[in-house]
Amino acid sequence: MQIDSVHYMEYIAAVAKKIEESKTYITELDSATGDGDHWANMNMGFQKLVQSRGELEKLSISDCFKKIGMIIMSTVGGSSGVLYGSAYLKASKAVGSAAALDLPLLCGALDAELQAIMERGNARPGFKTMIDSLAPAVEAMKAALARGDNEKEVLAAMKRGAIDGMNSTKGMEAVKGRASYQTDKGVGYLDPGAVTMCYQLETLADYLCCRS
Amino acid sequence: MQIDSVHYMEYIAAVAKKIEESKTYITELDSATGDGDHWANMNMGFQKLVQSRGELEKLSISDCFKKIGMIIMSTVGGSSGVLYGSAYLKASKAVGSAAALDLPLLCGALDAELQAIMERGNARPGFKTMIDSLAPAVEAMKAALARGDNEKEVLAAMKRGAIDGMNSTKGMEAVKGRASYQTDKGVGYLDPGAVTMCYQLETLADYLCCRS
Amino acid sequence: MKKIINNPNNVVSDMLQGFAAANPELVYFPGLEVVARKTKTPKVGLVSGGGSGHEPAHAGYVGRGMLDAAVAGNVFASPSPDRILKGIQEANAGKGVLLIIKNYSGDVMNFGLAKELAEMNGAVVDSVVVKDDVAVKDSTYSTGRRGIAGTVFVHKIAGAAAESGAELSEVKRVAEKTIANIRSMGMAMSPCTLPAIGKPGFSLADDEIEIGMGIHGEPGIERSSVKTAAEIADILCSKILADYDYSGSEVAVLVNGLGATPLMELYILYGEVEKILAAKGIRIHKVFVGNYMTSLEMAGASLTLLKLDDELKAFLDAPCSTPALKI
Amino acid sequence: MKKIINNPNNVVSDMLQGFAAANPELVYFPGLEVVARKTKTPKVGLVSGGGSGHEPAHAGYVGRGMLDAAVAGNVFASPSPDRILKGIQEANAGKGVLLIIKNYSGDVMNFGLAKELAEMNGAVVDSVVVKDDVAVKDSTYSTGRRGIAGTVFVHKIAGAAAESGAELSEVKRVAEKTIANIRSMGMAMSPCTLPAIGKPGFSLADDEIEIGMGIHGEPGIERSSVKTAAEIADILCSKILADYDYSGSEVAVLVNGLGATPLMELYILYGEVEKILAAKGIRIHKVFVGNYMTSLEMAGASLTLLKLDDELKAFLDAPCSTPALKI
Ligand SMILES: Nc1ncnc2c1ncn2[C@@H]1O[C@H](COP(=O)(O)OP(=O)(O)O)[C@@H](O)[C@H]1O
Ligand SMILES: Nc1ncnc2c1ncn2[C@@H]1O[C@H](COP(=O)(O)OP(=O)(O)O)[C@@H](O)[C@H]1O
Ligand SMILES: [Mg+2]
Ligand SMILES: [Mg+2]
Ligand SMILES: [Mg+2]
Ligand SMILES: [Mg+2]
Repeated sequence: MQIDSVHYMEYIAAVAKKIEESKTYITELDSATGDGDHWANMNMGFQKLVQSRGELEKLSISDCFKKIGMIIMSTVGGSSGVLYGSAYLKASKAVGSAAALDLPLLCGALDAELQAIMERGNARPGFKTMIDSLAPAVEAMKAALARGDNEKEVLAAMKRGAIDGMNSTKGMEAVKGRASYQTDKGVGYLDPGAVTMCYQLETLADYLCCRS
Repeated sequence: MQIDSVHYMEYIAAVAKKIEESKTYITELDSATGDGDHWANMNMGFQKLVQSRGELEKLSISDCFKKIGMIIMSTVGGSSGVLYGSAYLKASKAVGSAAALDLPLLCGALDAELQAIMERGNARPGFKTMIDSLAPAVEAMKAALARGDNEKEVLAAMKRGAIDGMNSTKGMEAVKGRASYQTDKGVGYLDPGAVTMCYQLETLADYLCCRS
Repeated sequence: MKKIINNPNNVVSDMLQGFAAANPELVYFPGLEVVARKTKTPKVGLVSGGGSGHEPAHAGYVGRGMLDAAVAGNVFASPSPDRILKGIQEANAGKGVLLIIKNYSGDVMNFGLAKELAEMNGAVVDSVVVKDDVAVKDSTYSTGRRGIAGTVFVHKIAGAAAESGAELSEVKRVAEKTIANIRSMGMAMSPCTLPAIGKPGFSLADDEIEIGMGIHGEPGIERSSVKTAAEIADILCSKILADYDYSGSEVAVLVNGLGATPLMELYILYGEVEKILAAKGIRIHKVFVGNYMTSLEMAGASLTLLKLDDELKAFLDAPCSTPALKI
Repeated sequence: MKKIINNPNNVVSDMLQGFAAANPELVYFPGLEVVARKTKTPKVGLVSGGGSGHEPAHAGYVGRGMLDAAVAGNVFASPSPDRILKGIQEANAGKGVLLIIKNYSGDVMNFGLAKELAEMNGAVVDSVVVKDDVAVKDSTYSTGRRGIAGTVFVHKIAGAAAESGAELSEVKRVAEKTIANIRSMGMAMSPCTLPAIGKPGFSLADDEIEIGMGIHGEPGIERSSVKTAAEIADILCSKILADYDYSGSEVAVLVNGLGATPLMELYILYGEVEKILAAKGIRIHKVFVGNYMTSLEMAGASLTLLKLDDELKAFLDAPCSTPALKI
């Protein structure tokens, strides 16, 4: 399959809708283990992306990612803003001059995002962050591609990895981020950033499945 | 009957108890039409009088009134403190060198209190204040004495006047004091100062009745 | 009741003892609850005070360029004459003393009696009464308008006049001119709790605010549903501008917090007030935004306008150094 | 939610627009939410900032003797790198810029990226990270201690150092010495509500307080029943004194209100703190009592101790003139 900026922004619009609807749940998670603003931050950013859709659709996929990164960085703020911003800027480099993405290229973009987030956050899998949903998703996708699975299987594997990874944060002790201030390090709660990361990966997989 | 400082302080102790028990009611009245501190002010003052009882009992009735006035003035504060303070200072002058009070002298003392409060507060009967309980009580007592009623009747008349006067404040519009800030001038509520004034006059009448 | 206090009946002395410890340049007289400057200068003395619960008023305004002594009563209760007398004595440097009184019958009566007592002792004492709250009808017959946040402007300007060496009659004239040029009005969003009582004196529904409420929780003009900052600014400005003609003049503005309202909201409110005044061609010379005259932990704010002329402007801008205000 | 605001999503820009109108000596850049001094002087530039909701921090500390620029994020959310970059540009007078960062991963990451971007543009930028909250265990592996009210001392002292003409490395050394000598701890009695959310982030029972809570409502050390001012002072002092040895030294003390706690309570709390420190032979050089680093309308307070030496004392006492602090 071929994913260009028009397709990508269609997916972004779907994520924005999903995030907008999850206000109470995400806010409760960040209130329980952080400062309660994660939903407000993310929602502001994705609403802004939707408003800029017309303009973003016209760009090359690389420039589209770059612009997404800059918009998220400046409108989301907080930890997630700079992390997603850095992620998309690195993804923009990773996809280079490709006119559109096939799954291997998409996997490379997601991997670039993962590396960027780990560097910027100076964090690793297991720290109870968004990384714990993204990392296993990328791993699973790589493995599926290596196995030569078909597109639906690759996307399903990626989605599974994201969901399992998100759920795994429930038992984790936070090392970075506000949850690390909790006496119990937030054990027993999902990490809000991992949940919103999972929403994005899930939505991406579903969106692409329907198209292929 | 003869009322000396020992008797008077016994009466003060009875009032202090009655005021202490009326916290909720008096506070609600002053909250509804004023700033809610009338009970706190009065209670602090009367508790202080009770603590000074031993010392006050030893004084002549005139000095006893003077000291009561000074204690109330400095511990009660607010409007009622300076009003009762002025009242007792004038009463102290009124009773002069008398060793003890009979009812005519007591009536003169109460009348002196009334004049002092009206001067200091630059207020008259009908302004929805403590005056509206004291003034009719003094009037009724004067009339009863003039009629030559017996002691019980004189005290009963004084008490009636105080109670009727207190109740009359419910329908009045406040002219002075915080209740005057109300759009409806506090109509429909008893004036807290009139209520605590009535408590004192009532208690005085009852106390003296039992003794005569 | 959740308050950072010890014994609810000792909040005033506990507070002033901490205040004195934090402000060694001032002297505190326990029991009389008077705060005064440590060193007297040969000038007209300024004394203010009133019930406690309005912090930083009034002790916070004692210092060079403002008050010489502040007298504290119990929470929301006027201080007694003996306390005020002590304040007058501390402020008296032989040039006479001016009392700045907020218009509440308790304050008027207690300061009035203290003035008489001081005069018996040979002191020269005069007084002015601040009545700036347009939420209450003005009147000579009844108690009339309450004195609220505008009082801080009187402290500042009379203080500068006294510091400049002006005589008592001069300082009084300037203070009265200031009072005549001040109008204020407030609004509240939550009640406050007297420590000695332990329960709020009134209640407001979750979606309810009260326009025109006094700084002791005295009733205002009307209760209404929650409003935007723009609507609140419009209501307060309209009421004030309808009561006094500020058009074309230069003003000082005070957006005062009642205690529990964060600075963020006060600045948002000022932003709206500024737009309204600008549209009316009223020039803003100086702005004060913060908690200057509070009502314990009440949420809400008040707006004060002061019309300036060259004399008042000079005194308002003159330097002052007090715990609560430095210029 | 009862707040004096207009659109809950515009509180930061609405606030700063009002702030700028009230403080004409400062310049405000809408959209980037940066507040800076109008006139640059040839000195090291100081930039701080962070999420909004901590007013007067940080814009209130911009001015002579303190910051050159403050960068505001959304409520409780770190500002983005592009905003911080603008702050750096405004503060840069060619002598280098020091960033004063509170230790939250969001702030550290955003200021870190902004620093890189500024350096790409050829600016000389260095940074210090404030981590004074002893309620959190110190750590290099995890995010570690939060930066809270003690940050104001860093603004003041680094600001005075910069104003004195010291070079970037010098200003950084002084700032880091200050940070090393600061410990803070807070307690909260009521939650706060993010305007964009409309409901409190947590709840406390009527008789419950939380010891060690952070300025964004992050969890503290323990919840307990309501305590007296003396007990609270004892808990905060013990925690701080156990973490750093102030015995025999001279200190500056900050009793900071979180937003909804009246000055009366803060002074009562300071009174108790003063007794404890005096008993321990700790000499108090300077005291600050008020709302310096708030958490929207949270009720509660924090205590900060700063150990002074002659150098820090001189910089702390040096004059400064900002909307929120004048010395
Ligand atoms: N150092 C870090 N590395 C990776 N992810 C992080 C880091 N710090 C925080 N996060 C992620 O960011 C989320 C919180 O984002 P958000 O609430 O928007 O910012 P903030 O924590 O500054 O309020 C956390 O749930 C976590 O997933
Ligand atoms: N000018 C006045 N003349 C007579 N009585 C007054 C006057 N002003 C107030 N009072 C009385 O004082 C009472 C209120 O006393 P208190 O609450 O202790 O003082 P404050 O009104 O200053 O809070 C009122 O209920 C009224 O009876
Ligand atoms: Mg958060
Ligand atoms: Mg009262
Ligand atoms: Mg009162
Ligand atoms: Mg945040």
